[in-house]
Amino acid sequence: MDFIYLDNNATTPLNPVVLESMLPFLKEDYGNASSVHELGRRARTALEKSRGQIADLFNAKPEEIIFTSCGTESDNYAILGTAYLPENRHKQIITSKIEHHAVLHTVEFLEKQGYPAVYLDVDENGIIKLDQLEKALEKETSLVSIMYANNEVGSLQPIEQIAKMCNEKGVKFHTDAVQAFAKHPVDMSKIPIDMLSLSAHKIYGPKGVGAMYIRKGVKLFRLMHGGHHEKNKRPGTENVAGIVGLATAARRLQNNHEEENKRLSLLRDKLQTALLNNIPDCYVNGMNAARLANTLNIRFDYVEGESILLHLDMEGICASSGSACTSDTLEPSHVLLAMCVPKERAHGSIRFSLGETNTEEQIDKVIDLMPTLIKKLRSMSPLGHKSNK
Amino acid sequence: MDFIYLDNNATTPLNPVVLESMLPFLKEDYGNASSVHELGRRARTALEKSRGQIADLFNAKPEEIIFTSCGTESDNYAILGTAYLPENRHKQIITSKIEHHAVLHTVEFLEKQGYPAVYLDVDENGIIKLDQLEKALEKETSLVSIMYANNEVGSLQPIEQIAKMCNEKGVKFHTDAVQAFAKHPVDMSKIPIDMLSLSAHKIYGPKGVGAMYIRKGVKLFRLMHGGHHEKNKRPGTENVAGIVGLATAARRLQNNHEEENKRLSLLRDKLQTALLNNIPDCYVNGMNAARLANTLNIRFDYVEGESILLHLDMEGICASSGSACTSDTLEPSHVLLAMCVPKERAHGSIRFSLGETNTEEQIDKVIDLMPTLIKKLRSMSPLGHKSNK
Amino acid sequence: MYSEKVMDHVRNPRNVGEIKDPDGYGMVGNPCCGDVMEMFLKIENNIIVDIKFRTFGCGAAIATSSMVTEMIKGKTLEEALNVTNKQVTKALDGLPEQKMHCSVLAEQGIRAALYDYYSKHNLPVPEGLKQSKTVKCAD
Amino acid sequence: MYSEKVMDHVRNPRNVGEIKDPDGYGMVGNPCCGDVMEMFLKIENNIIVDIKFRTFGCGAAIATSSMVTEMIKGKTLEEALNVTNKQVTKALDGLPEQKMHCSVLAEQGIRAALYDYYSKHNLPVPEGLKQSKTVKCAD
Ligand SMILES: Cc1ncc(COP(=O)(O)O)c(C=O)c1O
Ligand SMILES: Cc1ncc(COP(=O)(O)O)c(C=O)c1O
Repeated sequence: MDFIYLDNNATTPLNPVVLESMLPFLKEDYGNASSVHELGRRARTALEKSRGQIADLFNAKPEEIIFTSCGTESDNYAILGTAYLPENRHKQIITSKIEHHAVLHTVEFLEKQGYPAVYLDVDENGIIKLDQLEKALEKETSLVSIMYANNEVGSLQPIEQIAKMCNEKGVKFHTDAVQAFAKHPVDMSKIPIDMLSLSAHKIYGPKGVGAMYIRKGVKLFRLMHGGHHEKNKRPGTENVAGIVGLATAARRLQNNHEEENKRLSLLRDKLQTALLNNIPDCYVNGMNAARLANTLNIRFDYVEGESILLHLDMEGICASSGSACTSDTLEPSHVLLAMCVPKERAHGSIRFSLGETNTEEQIDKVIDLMPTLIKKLRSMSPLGHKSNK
Repeated sequence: MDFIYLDNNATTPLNPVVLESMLPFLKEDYGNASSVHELGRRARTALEKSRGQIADLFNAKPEEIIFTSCGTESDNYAILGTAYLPENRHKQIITSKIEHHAVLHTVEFLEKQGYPAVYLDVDENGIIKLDQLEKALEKETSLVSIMYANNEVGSLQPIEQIAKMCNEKGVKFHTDAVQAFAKHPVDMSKIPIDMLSLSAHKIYGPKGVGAMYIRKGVKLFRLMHGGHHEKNKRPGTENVAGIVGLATAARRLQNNHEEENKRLSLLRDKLQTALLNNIPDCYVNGMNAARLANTLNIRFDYVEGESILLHLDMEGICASSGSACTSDTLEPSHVLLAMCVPKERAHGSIRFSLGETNTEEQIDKVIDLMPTLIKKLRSMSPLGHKSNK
Repeated sequence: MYSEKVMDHVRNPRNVGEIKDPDGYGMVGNPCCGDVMEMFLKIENNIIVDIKFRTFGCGAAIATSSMVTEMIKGKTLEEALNVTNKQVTKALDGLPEQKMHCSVLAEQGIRAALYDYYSKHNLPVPEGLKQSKTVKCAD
Repeated sequence: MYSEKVMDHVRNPRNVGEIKDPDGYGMVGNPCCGDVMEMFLKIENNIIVDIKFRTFGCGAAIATSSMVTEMIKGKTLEEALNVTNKQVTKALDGLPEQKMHCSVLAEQGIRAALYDYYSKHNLPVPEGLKQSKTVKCAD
């Protein structure tokens, strides 16, 4: 079956050019980057070249980049690594209600350990409220962690303003840029971000590799202990092939981001308009936010998200539901709830996240299919129509 | 240049069959294992199949296996995860002087945090002393962490006895089996190991993926926070291709380990005998230990290890030095020092670690080359011969 | 995640819809939890001669509802009362752990509809049967 | 890890060996640290006419020793005294950070050999020049 893959915020296909760049390190150049011999030096060279390439994308120094195993690890390291510094023990940490669980659960964990935590509200478009941040910053704070772009609705946060507010107060600022990296370039010489997390598998790179930007001079308490890898900040034999793939993917995307963002937003807007026009009682979550070009989070009253997904799946269409459907709770998406979407409506939300493999024909097929599908599911639903018992 | 790769304890070439098994997940089956659609389900199926395969190798249950990003992470999680449990705060931890830095530095870190730590001595063959362990266990202890096989000299520890001693005392036992996994099978229904660390890139699998065996009922304090992946024990989007590669590599090797261990030890012994016979003032570190079949750690008086390595490298021979040559210290290998090798001799140690790609012709070439090389370096050395000033 | 059987029921849910003037009717679940189920029964001579359901819920909710209707159609009321969520789950070749709660809903739906039948027809309500209610969403 | 220049000197170290009856001789370093260097000087008319070294040490030790002998051969003693480990490192296109300490040894070796020359010939020892010693390994 040919899939129509509209779940690029969950993970992306590995781009063939990226895979190509990885293959030498999965084949003949298999050395350990710490080895002194030629095979080790080749690995080291590739590693440091990749580091330089990522640094360049941020207009940063190579030594400000370290490689990790994923976005989650980067987020954990930034937050735990800051909070655990002796001078930061039990100081306040500020984040938002719409962070990815990698940030949210880490801050909640610290809160249980006795760190005061503030979870900033968002408006109905999924954008944090700067005046709330301003106020929260009046209390002594060690770290502010606000995501660059939200993974569920795509809302872009006012990162530059946040960074400057934190910087003025001397508070460290971390941003989870897993969804924005290489799509929304950041110039670190202009924006005072202290730490930034990214992950390869969201930008057509491989799974299991991430990175962190850590501004020179920013100290972190170690998360893991071992060898002297990664400037003594992250032990473990480096995943050379993965890191090369990350760098290739990042350069590819960032070099082409304007064009690709334009193409994606045209497709996304076409899908959005068609669904809104052709299906009654349907609404876009975060409609008026500055959004990632590829993201459409849309809700259909009276039907449940997963059942939509499964029916789309039968047609080879891959999308995702707003609700944390694999978690153990019955709670709908914490992001949608923070945006004040009523619970039963949050359950009926679907995320279409487009990517570089999507074509207009694919979008047209989804546009064709959705009205019938929603109608079928609504006919099965006890909600939204009076049944004659 | 055709390399003679004798650095398999640092990292191994990725076996082509293993790469083949990974490729579908680097190409068409790119889904996120948490996604509900077909591509997600394929990833999930592959993931759980791999988990089951690894569990089978241990005669364990699939839910006792979690995947991590490397051996270092597994070691850290086992040790920090045990020590940080509220009931284990500031209880004694026992390890050995010859552990990999992933274990040693983690325990040293905990020691600085106020945890009493015991570092067991080893004899001149690199085997820990059980009576010392017995004695140390008299004090209340939360965890014993002893490696299965040492990476530098290959010495195999008496794991079964250690496990039983710990078990009798109700003390948790972790073993870093990064070097032994799939080469020395472990039946978890017979040996009471509580946790075991392993890494794919030491067994012809990919870099950047590891795993842990965690016996059912053994609790760990979380190292990272985020999504509900890996039975809620390790967050982050799973590296499906890497995990499939790990499982393929492990099965391949374990199924064939007897034959391959025999082949490697014949080659290793041939090399060992020839060097001992043809080069004066040269000694095998850990000569009389039960050792990994592939490992030969040998020292040459009056010459420094790295200079040997570089000269071997010029001939396309990849080996490694006993000393931690990429670290910032001038200290020679902590393992050799623990084995009471004098410092200046520790500096002259070389590790040849063989692997599945090595042939007898390659070993013969090394045997041919070494005597001349050592002679040349000794002629350059101020040590070991009286100079007529 | 889901078994082939589950996916088959999601694709082609059996007995979906409503019965006008049902002999027994039940509605259980909570829209806030993304899970509401309606069950319609037609009963003749103590036998369930027809059964229909509607659901607002996930794949597991659809499949368990659909499966339970298949399992009790044509059965006596007593037989129907003995159907458990475990049996339903088993008939579907299992459910993911985090979806097990959905299977409870199918059992509850049947029991609510049977309660409705017994009480509307002034029959003695078997022990343990209670009127089930859907909870309104109070955000 | 090492530059091409370093590797070239490791492959073909210049001026390796010893000089019988040297005019200046120095030995620095510590075998426990895996780093010992001997320097032999032949001096005529205040000029270093020949120089040889021996080393027990890593690639960086070999390369810096070799390079420093090339740099000062044919130079006056004053010129030789002015050669710093920084210049040696630069001439080798740099060294890995953790190997920088090795470059100090080359400078020290030269200075020890010059000290030896000045003092043996009853010449005034330039300021800052001290006799360097190798430390015995005391395990
Ligand atoms: C015994 C031992 N433990 C742990 C490790 C660390 O494994 P990794 O490089 O996968 O983090 C290694 C190898 O580097 C090892 O040899
Ligand atoms: C915003 C955001 N942060 C963090 C992560 C975690 O990244 P990873 O899966 O690489 O751990 C994700 C995706 O899963 C994400 O979308």
